[in-house]
Amino acid sequence: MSVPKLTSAQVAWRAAQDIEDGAYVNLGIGLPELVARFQPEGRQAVFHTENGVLGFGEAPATGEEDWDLINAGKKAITLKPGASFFHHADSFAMVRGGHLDVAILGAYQVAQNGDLANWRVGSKGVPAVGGAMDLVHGAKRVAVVTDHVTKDGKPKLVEECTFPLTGKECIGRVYTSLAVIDVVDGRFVLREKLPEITLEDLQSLTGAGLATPDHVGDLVAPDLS
Amino acid sequence: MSVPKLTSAQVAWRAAQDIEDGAYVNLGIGLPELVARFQPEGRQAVFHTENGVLGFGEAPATGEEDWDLINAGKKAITLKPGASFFHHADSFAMVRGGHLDVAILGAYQVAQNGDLANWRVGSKGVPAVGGAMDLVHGAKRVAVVTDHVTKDGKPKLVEECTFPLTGKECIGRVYTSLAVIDVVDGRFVLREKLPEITLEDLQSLTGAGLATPDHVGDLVAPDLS
Amino acid sequence: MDKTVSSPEQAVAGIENGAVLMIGGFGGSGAPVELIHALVGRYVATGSPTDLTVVNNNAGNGRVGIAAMIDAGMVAKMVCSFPRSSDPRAFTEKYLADEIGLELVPQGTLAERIRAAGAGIPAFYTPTSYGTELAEGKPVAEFDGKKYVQERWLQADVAIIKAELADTHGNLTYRHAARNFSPLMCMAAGVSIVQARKVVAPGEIDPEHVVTPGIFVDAVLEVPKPLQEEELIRSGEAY
Amino acid sequence: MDKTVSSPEQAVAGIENGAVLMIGGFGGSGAPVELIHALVGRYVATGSPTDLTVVNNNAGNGRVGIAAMIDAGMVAKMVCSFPRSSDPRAFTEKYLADEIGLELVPQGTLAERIRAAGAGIPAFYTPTSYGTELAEGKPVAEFDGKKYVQERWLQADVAIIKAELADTHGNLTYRHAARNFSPLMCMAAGVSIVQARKVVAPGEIDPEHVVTPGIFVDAVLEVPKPLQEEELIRSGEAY
Repeated sequence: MSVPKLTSAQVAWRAAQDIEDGAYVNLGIGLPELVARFQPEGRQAVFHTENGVLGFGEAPATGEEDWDLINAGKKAITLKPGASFFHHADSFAMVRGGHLDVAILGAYQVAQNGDLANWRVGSKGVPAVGGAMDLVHGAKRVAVVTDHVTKDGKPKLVEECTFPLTGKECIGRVYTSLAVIDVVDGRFVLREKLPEITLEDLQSLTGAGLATPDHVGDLVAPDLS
Repeated sequence: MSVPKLTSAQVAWRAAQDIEDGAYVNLGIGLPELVARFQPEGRQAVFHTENGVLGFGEAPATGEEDWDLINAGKKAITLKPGASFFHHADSFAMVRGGHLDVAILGAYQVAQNGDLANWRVGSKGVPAVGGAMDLVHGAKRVAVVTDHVTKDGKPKLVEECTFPLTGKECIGRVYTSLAVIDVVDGRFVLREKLPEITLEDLQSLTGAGLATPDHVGDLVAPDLS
Repeated sequence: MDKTVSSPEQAVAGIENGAVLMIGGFGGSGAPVELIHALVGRYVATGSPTDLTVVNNNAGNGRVGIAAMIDAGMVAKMVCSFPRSSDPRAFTEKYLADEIGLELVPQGTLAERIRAAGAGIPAFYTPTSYGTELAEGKPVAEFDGKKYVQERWLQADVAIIKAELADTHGNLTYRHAARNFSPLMCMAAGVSIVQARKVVAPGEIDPEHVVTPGIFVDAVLEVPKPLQEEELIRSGEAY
Repeated sequence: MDKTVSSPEQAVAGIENGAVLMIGGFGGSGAPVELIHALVGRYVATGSPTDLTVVNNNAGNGRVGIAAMIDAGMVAKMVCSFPRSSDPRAFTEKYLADEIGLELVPQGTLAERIRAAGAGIPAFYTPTSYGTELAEGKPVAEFDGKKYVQERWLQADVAIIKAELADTHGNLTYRHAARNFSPLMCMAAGVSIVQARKVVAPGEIDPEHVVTPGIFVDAVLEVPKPLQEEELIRSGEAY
């Protein structure tokens, strides 16, 4: 089945629309990082990175990097006015203490009860967890941005995660390439979907039941290519 | 019985002789504060105060006080080169984490097992504890400076404290107006005594048995009046 | 993204009856006198906020600051380590008349409980107070052969704080030993209200020198020549 | 009261076989390359120190720093949150060959365990990792209706740290995000050994700007033009 879908940039754009002015935000490594590019006009979010910087901005030009000024993904960053440095315990106090307004993470799987698996797909190789397990308990709102299905077409939204968990009952909203879905009382509730896809087709690409309230919005993103 | 005894300044002087060069030291409010005056020539201790200053010096001249620059006793202080400010959690991390070399406190009672009572004598009035309960667990070496007996002649060194405890088994050495006494394996061991007082008289002023090793030194302090 | 407010009255307008209120300062150093007095003024004028639980190392001195709050009758309970200082009359009178509550907490435990709340740590173990009456009723556990007392985080609805510099994002520095509990209280409170001697634009505080990052701060008020509580007490001032 | 030492070799001379060693840095920012290489040099020349447990957020990259320690064979175990970075070959090879141990700790828990050791807190509760395989075997407790995992402090024999400024009393500042775990590690280690870009006289660092007070520092070495690990890795350097 070939279906229309949002690009990664469009998924990130959609997630960015929900970030209020003045919000303190942590973006996971990879796709979530794209969210920073799409802050709506007139709104200013403050970005946190686990290794001890608040208020960082874009990457510097190539050749201009200062490698003591990096984010949690070890990429070079710049500072915005009002930035601050702090040590790791203070940084994770911000996370664990619920001071972040929003954390946006990637996912291997999200279960209908809000469980997230995003750190490990099996028992082989070198395991690595980083700050993911802290971030899922860290923000007032924890959301996921992800393709709706895996590369080989399997659902990422499932009844129960089969991959090792990052956290239990921690995800509130999932922005996918096809839909915006909330986790409410142990089940997925559809908020928006691509107008081009039928409810039936969306359900067939989702590994758990989708509750559909009376109003399901259209998920429409601008052309960002 | 009238006995010779050291002045408060002399007790403080004696305690100061045991503070090594470069030691980080916290001095309790009152008599212990006097210890700072008697640092031996050529040695430099760094003084910590619970409210967040390391490396403070003498009181400023009257009229020169800056009331944002005080110690835990709320007295005005000055800074020495190499001082630093920090918040209360870091200050008590220094204490509780065992980073201080020496803490010197006052006492109502010290028991032969090292229990200390120094914060409250009864159940009347407004109780106040401050940092005493932290300091007794805080330093590599916790010592007491005190008169050997109470104002009405009762022993302060006892078999068991009758006043509410500040901490259990926390005191290593007691500098009194008559003697220097260590706590070793649950009993008092006499290290030094005033040459003018007999062992029998000292024992009669002490509320628990004094073990006397082969060598008991003379407690001799200079005239500091 | 501008956290500045324009008056002490506006700054404290949202504090509700029954709130747990952390107030920065150790003795007079770091006491946010203007904010406290605005709160007392509001109570005197409107009867609100009352029934407050106040967290501070001490319990007020003389007739200003926290002592003025206690005298006014708006404080139901103090949480502190040392409710006796140079002139603790206000608290002592009410305490002995059984008109105010007291939770006595060792100073380091008080600091750590506040930090724990800010850091999302609901409980921790400390050697402090083990075997004393202040540990009665608390869980005890042994680690590596030594006994420790379990302590819980201490959360607050609001913190009111005195800073030296603030930027409009809420990044703060403090002055000397006036730092004390304030950075911890900003972390532990749902809403942190700050008076600063000077409010500057973002970027005017070196990112390396920020003590409290703005994420912990909600409102910033410039009070250019702040009263120093110890000086007020020494000159016998009353609110 | 002068904590300066005169060479990297002298600085690391006291580290013993079997030591638990905390090494500052997050990726290449804050990695004390000169001290690490002096330690590798000592091991290559003398066979000691070996059997080390190394605590760092990562597990080395490329062929310098911690990766060089692992390649040399002196590391028995890594304690870290993310042992995969841009070029984790050294660790990966030994791990897959079962020649090196790994204790995997969530990043925030790692930071808090290190701080706890420095602060005399033997154990604390965190929501992090609850219900995951990294919490298996750890005590769980419920507070206010929510489940938390009990974590223990993480102590070290020695910390080796990169700072920006140091004074001879050991007061430190850091450069940008090179701060990361270093202030915590200085608190948690029995002995903290620091390389600083510049060593100044006491008083030359503003007391308000000190990040790590000297009480947490034992030895200070001036390394005026320190190598930056990320730059070494990007230029393909090997120790």
